[in-house]
Amino acid sequence: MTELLAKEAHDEKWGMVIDLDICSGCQACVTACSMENNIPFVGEDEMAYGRGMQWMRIRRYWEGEYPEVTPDYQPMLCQQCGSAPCEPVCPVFATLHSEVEKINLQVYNRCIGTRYCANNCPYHARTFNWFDYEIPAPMNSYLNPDVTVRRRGVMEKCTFCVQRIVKGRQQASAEGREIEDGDITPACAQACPTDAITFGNLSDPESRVSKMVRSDRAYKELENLGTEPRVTYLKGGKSYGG
Amino acid sequence: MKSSIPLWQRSSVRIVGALVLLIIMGGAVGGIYYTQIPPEQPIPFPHNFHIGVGAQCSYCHTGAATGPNAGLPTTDKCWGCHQQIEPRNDNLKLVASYGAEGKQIPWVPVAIQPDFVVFSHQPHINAELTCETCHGDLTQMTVAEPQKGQNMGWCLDCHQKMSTPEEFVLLSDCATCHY
Amino acid sequence: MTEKISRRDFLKISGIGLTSATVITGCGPSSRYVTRQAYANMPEYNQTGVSTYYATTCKECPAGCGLIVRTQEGRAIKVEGNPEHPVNKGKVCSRGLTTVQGVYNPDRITGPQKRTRGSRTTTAMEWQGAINTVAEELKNPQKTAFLLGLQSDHLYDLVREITEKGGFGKPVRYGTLGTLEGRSTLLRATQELYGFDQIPFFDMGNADVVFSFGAHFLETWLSPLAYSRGFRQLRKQPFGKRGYIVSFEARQSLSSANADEWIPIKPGSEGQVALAIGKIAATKAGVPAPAIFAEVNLNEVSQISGISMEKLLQLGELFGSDNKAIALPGGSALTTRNGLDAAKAILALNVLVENMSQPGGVFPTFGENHTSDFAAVKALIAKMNAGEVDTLFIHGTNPVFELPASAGFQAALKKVKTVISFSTFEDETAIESDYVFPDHAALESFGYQRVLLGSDRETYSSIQPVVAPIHDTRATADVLLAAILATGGNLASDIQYTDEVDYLQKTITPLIEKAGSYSAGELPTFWSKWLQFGGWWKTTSELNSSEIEINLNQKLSFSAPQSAKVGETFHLVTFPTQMGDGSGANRPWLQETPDPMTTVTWNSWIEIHPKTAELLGIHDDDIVEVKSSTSDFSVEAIVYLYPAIRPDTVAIPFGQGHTALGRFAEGRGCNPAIVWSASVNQAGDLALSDTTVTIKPTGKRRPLARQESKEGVYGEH
Amino acid sequence: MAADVKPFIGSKASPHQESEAEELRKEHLMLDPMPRDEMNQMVMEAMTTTTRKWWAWVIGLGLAVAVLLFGAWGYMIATGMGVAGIRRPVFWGIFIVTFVFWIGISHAGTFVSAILRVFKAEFRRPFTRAAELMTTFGLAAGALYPLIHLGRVWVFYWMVPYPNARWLWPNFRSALVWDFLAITTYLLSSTIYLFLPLIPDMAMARDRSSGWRHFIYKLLALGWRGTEAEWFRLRKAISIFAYAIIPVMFSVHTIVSWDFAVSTVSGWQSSIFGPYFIIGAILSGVSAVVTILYILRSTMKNMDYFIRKEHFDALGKLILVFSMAWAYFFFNEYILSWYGGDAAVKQVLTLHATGPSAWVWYTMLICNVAIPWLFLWNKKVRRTPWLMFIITLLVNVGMYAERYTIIPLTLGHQRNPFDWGIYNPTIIEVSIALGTLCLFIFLYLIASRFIPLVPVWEVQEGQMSHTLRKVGKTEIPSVTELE
Repeated sequence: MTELLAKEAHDEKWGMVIDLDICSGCQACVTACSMENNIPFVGEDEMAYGRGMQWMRIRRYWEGEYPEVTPDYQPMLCQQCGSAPCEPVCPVFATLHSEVEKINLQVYNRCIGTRYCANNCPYHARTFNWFDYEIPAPMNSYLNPDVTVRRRGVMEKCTFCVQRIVKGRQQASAEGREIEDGDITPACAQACPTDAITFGNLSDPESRVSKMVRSDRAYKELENLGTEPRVTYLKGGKSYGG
Repeated sequence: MKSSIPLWQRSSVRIVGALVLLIIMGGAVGGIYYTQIPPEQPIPFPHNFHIGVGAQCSYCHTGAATGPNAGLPTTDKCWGCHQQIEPRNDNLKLVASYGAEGKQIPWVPVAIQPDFVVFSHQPHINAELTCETCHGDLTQMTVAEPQKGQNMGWCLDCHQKMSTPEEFVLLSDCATCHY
Repeated sequence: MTEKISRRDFLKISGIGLTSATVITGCGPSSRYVTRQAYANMPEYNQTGVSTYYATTCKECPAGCGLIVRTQEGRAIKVEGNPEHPVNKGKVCSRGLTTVQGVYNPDRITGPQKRTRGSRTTTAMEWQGAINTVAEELKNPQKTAFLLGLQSDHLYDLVREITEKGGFGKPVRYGTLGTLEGRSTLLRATQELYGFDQIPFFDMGNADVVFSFGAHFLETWLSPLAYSRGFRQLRKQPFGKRGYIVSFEARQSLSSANADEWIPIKPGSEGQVALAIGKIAATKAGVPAPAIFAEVNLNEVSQISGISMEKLLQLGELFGSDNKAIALPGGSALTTRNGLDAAKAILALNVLVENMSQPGGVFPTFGENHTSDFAAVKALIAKMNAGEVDTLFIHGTNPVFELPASAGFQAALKKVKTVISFSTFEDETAIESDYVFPDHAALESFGYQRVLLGSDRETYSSIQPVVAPIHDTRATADVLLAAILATGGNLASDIQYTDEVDYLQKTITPLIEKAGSYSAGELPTFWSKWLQFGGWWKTTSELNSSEIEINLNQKLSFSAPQSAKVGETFHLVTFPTQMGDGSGANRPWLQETPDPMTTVTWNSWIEIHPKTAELLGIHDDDIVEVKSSTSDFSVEAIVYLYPAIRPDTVAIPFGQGHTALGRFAEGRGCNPAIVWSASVNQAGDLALSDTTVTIKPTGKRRPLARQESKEGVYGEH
Repeated sequence: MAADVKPFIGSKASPHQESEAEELRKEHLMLDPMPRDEMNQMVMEAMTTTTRKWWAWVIGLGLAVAVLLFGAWGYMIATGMGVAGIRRPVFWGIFIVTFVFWIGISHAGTFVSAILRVFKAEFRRPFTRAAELMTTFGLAAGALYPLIHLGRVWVFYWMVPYPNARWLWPNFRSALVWDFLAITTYLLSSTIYLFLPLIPDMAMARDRSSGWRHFIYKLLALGWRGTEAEWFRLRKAISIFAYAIIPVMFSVHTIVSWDFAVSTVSGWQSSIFGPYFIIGAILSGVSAVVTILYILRSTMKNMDYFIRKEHFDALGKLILVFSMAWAYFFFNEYILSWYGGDAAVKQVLTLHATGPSAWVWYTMLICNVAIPWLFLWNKKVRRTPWLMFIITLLVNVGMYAERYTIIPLTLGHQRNPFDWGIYNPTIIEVSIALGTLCLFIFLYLIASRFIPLVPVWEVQEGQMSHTLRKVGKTEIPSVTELE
């Protein structure tokens, strides 16, 4: 048991690849993430003031001029940086790197709400609970019991659906096997209608993500900052292949 | 200023101060006490007796080995045996009435974690921990009593004792319990 | 039957609500102990803290995607796609994901009620009374009408059986999604040109070149998840091949945004463009152009559509080259006065490149299609006005909201003696009803859905309750069956089903004999597998390459497309969003999920080209009055300066502008249906793309709740 | 005392020299000695006079603090940080701006007092106390902000290293923990530094008061009797503290600047921020000293004797110098980021000057550079207290604008334009910021009636040392030069 645990932990390094060539920008991942992770909705006024709580946002820029104009989509979520700018600035270790999953954790019950991490995140991937957001009963019935419901004053962000990772690992360990590629899927990848999001273990060179990361279309967002993101984008756009 | 007695030497001030202190301390003690007493159960279930007659914990708390929650028994489970037992006293009559009507017994769970702690029994059972490690010696209890000092340090303490330093790095990871 | 299913009891979930209180210390006395109710009869597989997954079918739109719903302690937690399901293969869209917000919506109708029309005062009823009411109304078949939604589900089949056997009029069906994509026009064109009675399956995934004439295949068109998968397949073909998409439409939709080329053509000219492309493609392929294409004047088409001759030739040659090409007839082409002929022209393109029943081509599908068109609704309205309808049953559609104001449905409704709605929400139609007998919400009910679109094989998708109903609601099928029983007489002896589940089981019994993905000896086993797998379907794809004879030697005639006066009137494009037919507007997370193109949330907007706005002196976030040029109806909408729309066109999304439907939907945005022209095309579909509007600033302003930074993206301050 | 002390210039005086001496006496406090007892009485009088107006101010400000600061803060705690105007991506707003502002203000107290003391600048003597008080109260106001801006202020103590059952410690890599420690250290040391020179004055006040005042002064005087040994130790302690507090002061504002400089935010990440912030802090602090001196002079009794035009003149020169130094750093920041060519930084800096909130940036430059440079070279301006009052107020407005530019405006325009955001402060935030200003004034008002705002013994010491002394048969001045 413990042997298995140690081995797995050394073997885990979760990563994501988003293929922008087939990402249609449809926002299903955004909704899926919100429904899985108990993300509260904030209403029109708060959304208008940039206080939406979406952990995943699809950035849309316009390229070109009419009539050759076309939107350029890029789903933006916590990049789970290997060298994360958010981590060293937290005064209480509420955001830190996990030893097992090798992702950035946000420990809600430790967070004191300095919001320093959010300022320091070059991806603006973090959202803050400005208020206690009410989900009127009985709508709170659908809240996921595996994910803490955050109260006001704490920071939150994409967790790579760590609850699913933990569950998957426990399941594999109960069945006495190792986690296989594709066992664990975060909500966004699971929903994505075009399967543009792939999730897997980067430390396994044979996993799908590892193969895709080696693609010549692969790039990482703001790589020059040295953040070592775990999310890789595959370049898309109309210039490719057509 | 006529009086030469300094403020803090006046008896009235001292009495008021002592009272305030007493109320604050008393409130704190009362609050702590309140969280530590076992809650009132619909039936004061005698754990000691049932263990005495040879019932295994997992007979009623079936989920421990297979899932996060150990679970509380249904009325059916109680009724399965108690159907054959004469309701000698009030408590047994209560069981009988719940059983006969097929109503659920609204047990109050005692060993619960706050919502920001994710706890699963399964890995702990797999690591061959016994129930009394965390739940106390139930042969000495009637209703289940909350155990004292079960804070985060207590969890970590045990994780450290049960593992090698390399494993402890993993077992002390925040995502082990918080997400 | 529901008793059998209500085996899960509810955990007291107050703990969830109290989470916030316990986050500080976790030992506040008030939240220290939670009273949990043990399961009365807990099945062995259902354990506290462990999730149970149930397969069911999404009822949010007519596509019929398979779902797996995660439940825990008797609550529906999360909707996921059914990986085995032939329509969506484990994928799910925003609408489906928010199903649980419909089930647990605080604004649901909690029990049968008698209403005062036009007001919100209600009187609670007992179900027995409700059944008696329905039974009373059913006694007069000639003067009773059914108005249903687009779903080809068990309820429609049951109602059809009832109406046929009881001598009622045919049930009328209406849904905005069908209207926006011109579904009955497409069906008519298929019947007339291809000769089969179904909306075809377009095998986009195996094609090389896709010409989409306004088909919103990534949003709502026919079966969006199936076509999204097709889109992926098209882009990710073996050996790194990547399909090419050309999209023709006046306003760039999400699908056009993902196309390789977007051709902003004049609304209404799609049919002629298709003909021109056919003519050029035939020349390129070196075959004589069939009569249907032969007579088109390329110069004229170029002029009407606004596509340069050069581009037209280039596109035509692309379509006619050796690639496997396919043409998709989408809504904006079909919902014009020339819609039927446009549909035929586009469908003829597929015949031209010989892709009928070929991989990457067009296939006939399975089962009969019972779509109904706007003409049928118009006929119903006429009957209502004539006083020929005493009782109207409405289920699964919201006509007061969805129909154009000029159709006069609301006025006609006043002439109906008894209006009975089965809506789960107090929507615009429920408010105008005498009774509401609420149906179960999507995840609480039984049923099935015949998948007619988007599946490559014959598919029945099963619907089962994944949670016990949380309110005093009852399945409409049960209500109807009980009422029929109460009515007695011939109808009761003809319709011999004890309840909804009995009807379902009897209906699916023939499937046992058919070879499907699983087999069962008898009904109970079949039934449990039916529920377990989320339906029944064939193991392999059934798209066969049978020969279909199609005659292209017919002539199409096109009248000139509706024209807009430069700078005065504008073509109005209505496009669907994640709100679908508008019933999604009460799901807070659908409201908060940004629109893919504009990133606007919680509101609707009018898209205007920046240059047009400059000419009109309109700025971003201004409120303008959008007035129909043919009627007196107008709406107010907030301006979004949208760079990807023709300057002579404006566009409004459909789905907002509710005056009812609960706290999340009411009072947001505008409903473009109000300004739609009520004229119809040759197939009887609403020619809503012919609508032209005038735009007038009101002087008011209201910032849209957008996710993008206006300053950052558009450089505005 | 006055009898045996003669101003040295006036010793062998011609009539012409007489009038010149009179001029000098008017000009320089140090040359205008007054009998010790009289001076003590003057200070005591200033301290004990409480007019109705003063009471009105105290009550008004007390109420303002209660409502504006604590009321608004309480409301924010109960409701959530959302009542402030901060949003994604501007997660820090007025709270941090005001925090940096107060910490900056608090700098000058130490600067004026400790540095001028170390360099033996004689003009410092009458206003060291006023400046030191400003430090302490500025810090008190500023130190509230790290608490105010917390999302969950009720667990603020998690930032303090203490052994606990969770086995958890603060993250010593975080600039906020350094901040927390630096500010606590500075508050502690500046309070001690305020208190040390206060002891002889407390003893003086103790001997001249009765009742509750006597009681308090007795406590604070720590039994001071004025023996040689006591004076020796006190001087030693003050001198040690004066030297020791200077590096603390430099470090504190450097660390405050590191809150920004160690981040990845383009426009913050800059090696120049340490000195830039210190210069800015001193500029705003010295200006605030002038503002306060003007107010003290015009509202308190007998203060025009202690605070003279020469002081405004001297501080005015300092402000001019620091304004130039600040401009140098400002220029540096721009030229180097332009030279460095980081597109993101360039964009941020360009947007400061051209973006929707460019007026803030221009306010900063006008108030911090244009106004001091245009006016402060002029001796007449420097010697006109009310003009100095206005100019120094404007400098502080400029410095506030500088912090506003650096914090919310920089945060709002980071690398991805899609995520840009404009920050609109809300009434709650402004109210809290005003509340701390009220708190500062309130504390100052209270203190002005509790402790001598002029360090009497230091002034007397100075006046003493500017007299002639007999060395053998010749008389030589104790201090050879007056500045």
